[in-house]
Amino acid sequence: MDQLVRQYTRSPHQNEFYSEQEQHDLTEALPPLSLKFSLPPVANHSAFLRAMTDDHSNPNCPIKLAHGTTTLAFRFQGGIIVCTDSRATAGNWIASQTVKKVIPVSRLSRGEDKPGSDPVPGLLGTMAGGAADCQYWLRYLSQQCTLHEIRHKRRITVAAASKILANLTYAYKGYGLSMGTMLAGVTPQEGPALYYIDSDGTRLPGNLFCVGSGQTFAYGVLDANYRYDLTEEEALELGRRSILAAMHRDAYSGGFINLYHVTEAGWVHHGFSDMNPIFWKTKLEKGEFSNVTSAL
Amino acid sequence: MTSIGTGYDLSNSVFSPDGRNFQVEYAVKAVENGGTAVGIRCKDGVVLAVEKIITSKLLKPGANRRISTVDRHVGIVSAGLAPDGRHFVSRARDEASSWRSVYKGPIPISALANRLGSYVQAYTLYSSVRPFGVTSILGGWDSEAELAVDGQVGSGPQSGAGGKVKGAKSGGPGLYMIEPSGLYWGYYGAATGKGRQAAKAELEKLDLASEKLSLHDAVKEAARIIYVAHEDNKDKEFELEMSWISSLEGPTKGRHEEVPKELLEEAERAARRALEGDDEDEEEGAKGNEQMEE
Amino acid sequence: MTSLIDHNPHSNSIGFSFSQSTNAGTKEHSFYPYTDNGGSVLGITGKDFAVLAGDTRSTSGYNINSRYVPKVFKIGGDEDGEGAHILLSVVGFAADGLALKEKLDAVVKMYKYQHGKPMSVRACAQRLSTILYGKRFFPYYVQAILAGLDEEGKGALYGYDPVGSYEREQCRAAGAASSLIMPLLDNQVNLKNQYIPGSGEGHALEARKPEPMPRETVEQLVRDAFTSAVERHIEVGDGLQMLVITANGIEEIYHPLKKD
Amino acid sequence: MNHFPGTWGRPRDDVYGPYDSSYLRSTGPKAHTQSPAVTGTSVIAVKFNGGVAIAADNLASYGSLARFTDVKRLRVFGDAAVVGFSGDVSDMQYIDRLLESMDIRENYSAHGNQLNAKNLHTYLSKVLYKRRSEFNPLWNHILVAGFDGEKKPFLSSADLLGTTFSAPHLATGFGAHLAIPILRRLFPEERPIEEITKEDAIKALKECLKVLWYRDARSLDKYSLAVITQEGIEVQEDQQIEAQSWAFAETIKGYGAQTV
Amino acid sequence: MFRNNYDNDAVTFSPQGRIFQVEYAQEAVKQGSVVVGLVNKTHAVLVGLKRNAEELSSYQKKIIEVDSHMGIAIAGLASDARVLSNYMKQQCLGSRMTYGRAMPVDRIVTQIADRAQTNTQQYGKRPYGVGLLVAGVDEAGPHLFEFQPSGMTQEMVACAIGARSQMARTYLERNLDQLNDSSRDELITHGLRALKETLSQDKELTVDNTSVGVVGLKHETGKVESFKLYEGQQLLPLLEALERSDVGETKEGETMEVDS
Repeated sequence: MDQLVRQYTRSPHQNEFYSEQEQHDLTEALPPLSLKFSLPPVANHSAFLRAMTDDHSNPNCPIKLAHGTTTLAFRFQGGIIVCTDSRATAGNWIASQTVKKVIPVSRLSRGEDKPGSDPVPGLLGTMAGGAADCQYWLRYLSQQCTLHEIRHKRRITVAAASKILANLTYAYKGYGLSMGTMLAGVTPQEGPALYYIDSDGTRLPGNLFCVGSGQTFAYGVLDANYRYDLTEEEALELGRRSILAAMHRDAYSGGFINLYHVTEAGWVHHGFSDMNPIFWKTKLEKGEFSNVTSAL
Repeated sequence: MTSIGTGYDLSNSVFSPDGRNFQVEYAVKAVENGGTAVGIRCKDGVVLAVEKIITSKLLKPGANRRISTVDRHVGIVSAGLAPDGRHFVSRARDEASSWRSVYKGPIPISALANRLGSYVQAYTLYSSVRPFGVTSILGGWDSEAELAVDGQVGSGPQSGAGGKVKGAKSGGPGLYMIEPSGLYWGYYGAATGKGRQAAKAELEKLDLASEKLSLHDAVKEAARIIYVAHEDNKDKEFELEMSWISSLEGPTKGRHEEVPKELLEEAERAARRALEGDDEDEEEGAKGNEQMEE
Repeated sequence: MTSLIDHNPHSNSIGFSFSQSTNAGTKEHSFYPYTDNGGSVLGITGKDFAVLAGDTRSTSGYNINSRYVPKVFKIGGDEDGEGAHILLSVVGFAADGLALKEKLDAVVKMYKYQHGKPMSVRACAQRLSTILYGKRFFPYYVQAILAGLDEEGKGALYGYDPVGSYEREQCRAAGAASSLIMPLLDNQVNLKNQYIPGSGEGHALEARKPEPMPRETVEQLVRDAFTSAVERHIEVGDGLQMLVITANGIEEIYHPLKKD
Repeated sequence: MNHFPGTWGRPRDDVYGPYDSSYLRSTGPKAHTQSPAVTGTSVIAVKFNGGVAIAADNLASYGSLARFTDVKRLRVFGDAAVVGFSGDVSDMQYIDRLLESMDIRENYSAHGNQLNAKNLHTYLSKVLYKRRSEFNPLWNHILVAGFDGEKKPFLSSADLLGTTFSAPHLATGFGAHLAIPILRRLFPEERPIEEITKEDAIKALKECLKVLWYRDARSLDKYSLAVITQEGIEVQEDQQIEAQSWAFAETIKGYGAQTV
Repeated sequence: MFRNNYDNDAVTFSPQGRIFQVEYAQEAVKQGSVVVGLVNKTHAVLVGLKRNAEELSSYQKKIIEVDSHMGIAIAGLASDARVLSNYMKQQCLGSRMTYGRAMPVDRIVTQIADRAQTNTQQYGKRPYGVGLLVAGVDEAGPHLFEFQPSGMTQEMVACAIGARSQMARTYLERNLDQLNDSSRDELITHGLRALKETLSQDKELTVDNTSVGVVGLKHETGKVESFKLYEGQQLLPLLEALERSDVGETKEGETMEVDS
């Protein structure tokens, strides 16, 4: 009988508009973070996406996505330093100079990132590659982390959180996502833990990572001066200096230096500071960047 | 009743030892409680009429329609459970629309009756559903108009669409009644609902088979028959609703439409007169009709 | 739709001449699903207001389709925009923009019906981001700007990329002439590279700090930005539609622009 | 994802294959089933005081072949609107069937709440947009003429991508290049439509059709013209372009009969 | 107790042609607290009595906005009402998105009625246990529909459903003549008085236990006056108006007594 009722024929004409399910999806207000993505109805959808959005292969591609660039993080005896620039580019266009590339994870109600001395519990994620990819997936991750906290009554480990993210990116491998992110956190089980996850599905634990188009410049400074037993003061300065090098030499990096220190109590924000005065201070007071003239 | 307590009447799709499907018979009972509905088929059109019992003073007058349009050229009126009637109409609309999408033309009334008969019959076959609690009268006019070429690309063959023979007869009225069992017949005059016996008696007097009755007269007869059928139920007030479908040359141009207000009121007046005066006034009523025709 | 057609007893035997969407994936495609309808939009916030403005020209290629196609929409109101408390501007492919606007509008309305209160701008901004990201692999060809008043009654403005990365900002320009307008805003609103005269010598010069601007100044700035952009960009012109949202509601202002 | 600094974050050729720009092509060799076969050319329409006039010629071309010379590209919807089609004729027939089934559905009950031209345009643009999102476009550019909910003359357009815009006068296809300038000259957009009489509008359309017949190789000198006013819809089919003068062609090389 | 064999499911007719399950579902409606609906030439009003489970618990929701032109009042199972109201909200939004028009009231009522009917004809489903009063405006003016679990819907001039609703209906029938020509405010007062009739001796209408929903057409413009829900303190002026009219009524009665 069900067969018969289902056979309830509406002619194809009448179905030219939304089905009940589609209508439901359209107006459903509840689950905003989902894994439901519409794909272009072509045989090779990632090639289509690339043709539309790859601003490097084709600078005239129609849809230019915002990309974030240089980020770095490293472990040291006092926790983890996370430091980024703040520039987002869409093709050659600087889409923004004020991007917050450090994204708090495992706290759903994200407050405004005001610099303050009180540590805020949680992990930090960084944004390099597609800005939207990072924002979306890190938000998705923080939802999962919060659920984990609620279910298991303790904070998620960085290892577990990074695995969730890596599983996701691996599932979408080949779809055309672009993200290189680091997860940093200090948990009682792990101590300071730092993972690198990218859109190929790679997941690596490590001492230090630089990610993004300015990574080589940052690595140069960071590798040269890195020691595990840096003091907090030294570590913050090293993070700042490494990003400064990348901002100086990499055209896709610039803007403000965004600096965080993660400890077991949580993360502390050490400013979102304009690179320009810092650059001149570094040059004039320390005598670095001697390639640049300081004459006005 | 012999059926009760036998256990054979508790489920659809079960025969009793004497070969009856009691659930279907019970569904017919639901129909017999509904307001009377009649349909009259005449040479130049079809009239549908229904008696709507006013159950509450709070009902909005004239608003709750019981006759539905299925396609431009078809209407349906049902007696019985009104929600079932709507389900039935909705299916009819789907069938008509599906026919159009396949054959690019209006569904013939006979084909629609056939499909709906099958549909209703299917609801007597399974224990997971119940039969329809309605008997529906289906009236329409098979259009004799030439079908426009789809989307009007090209004008088609010059001698009539599809090379049709000139003067060949096509089109015409159709009136069918579909019962809860899925059974359907074509009719000249059909009646169902509470007052069906009286209505049928009146319909038989009209000699519809000879196709002498005009559409305008049929409207008046239909109104009168509803009034006659209502006699047994006099304590309740009712509203008369009527619709009609004429040929392309007729007043509705092949479409199913409500009977215009003036004509409806005139028919009601005539019906009341006919009832009050009974025999002697019947002539007067007939006179009225003649005047109307002029 | 697919399942319904499959059950249609006639569609198999007859076979329509037009293709059904059921067997997508095997077709060849030369079809390009986007176009650019030009135009520019711009938003600036103040202490207790936000301004969102756009030109009203619609182009395709070198053709001017129409001189009045608004790009700034009210979100969450009835048909006339009555009761709306959020503004959205979309620029790029107009049909995508309209689809996006309607989707967001539906979401905001549903939110109100279900929660009995209007959606906050912050929540709406996040929701818009996820809507955009839902089309990550078949993006909306739009740059969106969302504006409203935040919980404290301050002007709030969010800028988006086509797939939903977003940021709260003081001001943002998007669309064809964004490269003409944004530098002006950097200079006039964010006071980039402006220093307080006499505050120091050489690198010790103190930078000027951006402060919220009064509404008259902002409106004048918006007009200046567009009249200038019209001079130098072919896809911008005809009219300037400016929507100002304050605690008292939304005000719409129209200024003619050059029609050449 | 590419990790090489210069192209950091972009797709890698060995994963995604080489960059394929064929997706970007909006025009090109017609080797695919996705492009139109039998097509109609321009539709033009003008609003006037108390109504809208719309016209299209009666030709459907198969490439350069004038295939059907008696095609009615203006379709009447109920007593509310006229839809003018340019583009693929089979898709036009499909939309025509769509309109018919919708008209029947709308008339199930005869008590108010009929779709007006504006509603119809909204619906058609959604259908077009949905089909473009399925990469299975209805290859048409349509104009919808009629009245909106406030009984004001309504004229709006929708194309195969779902882009919509409206203006006091509109033209599709070649008409966008040839007719629009004429119409803009006759009826500048600043001029209120109340100053345009029905006769002005019809005369202008006839003028435009003539110019199109002179210059558009895919046009015909037989046309249909519909006028929508509050009184109803008048459709004149099988009209002939009058007072043709080909004198201008004699001096144009390659146009007339010159051999050198 | 006599065990009725024919009332186990909704797919069995009794020998009299009744479906007991459906009739039982109608009883569930009578368990719900009373709601009243009424219309005049321009407005439709819903009035509901809210119950609270205990002294300290909150009051249930009786009136729900479905779209800016429509609202419903419920009596019976609230969860069934939620399912139906969500469906209605979606359909109304869908109509706005697809056609750009408000859903005509009779259509949405027919749609939910069809859903309800399906539940009475198939095994494994149960009829909805809720009755609705649907009030809305469309092109044809204000409407009030009664919806019953059987799938029966009727357009009414005034109606009351729920516990002790007979008193309200009696009041409405007595005052039927006045309703049509009453003003918006008078109509609300009539609704409240009908509601008051149903109260038991010791009960009063208060700002806590009353809900009022109004939708209509604005007098001057004929445009839709969006659905407005009055709850809590917003009710004060309405209840005061009720009191004043009560006083007026009794005074009139008194003077008449004196006269006689």
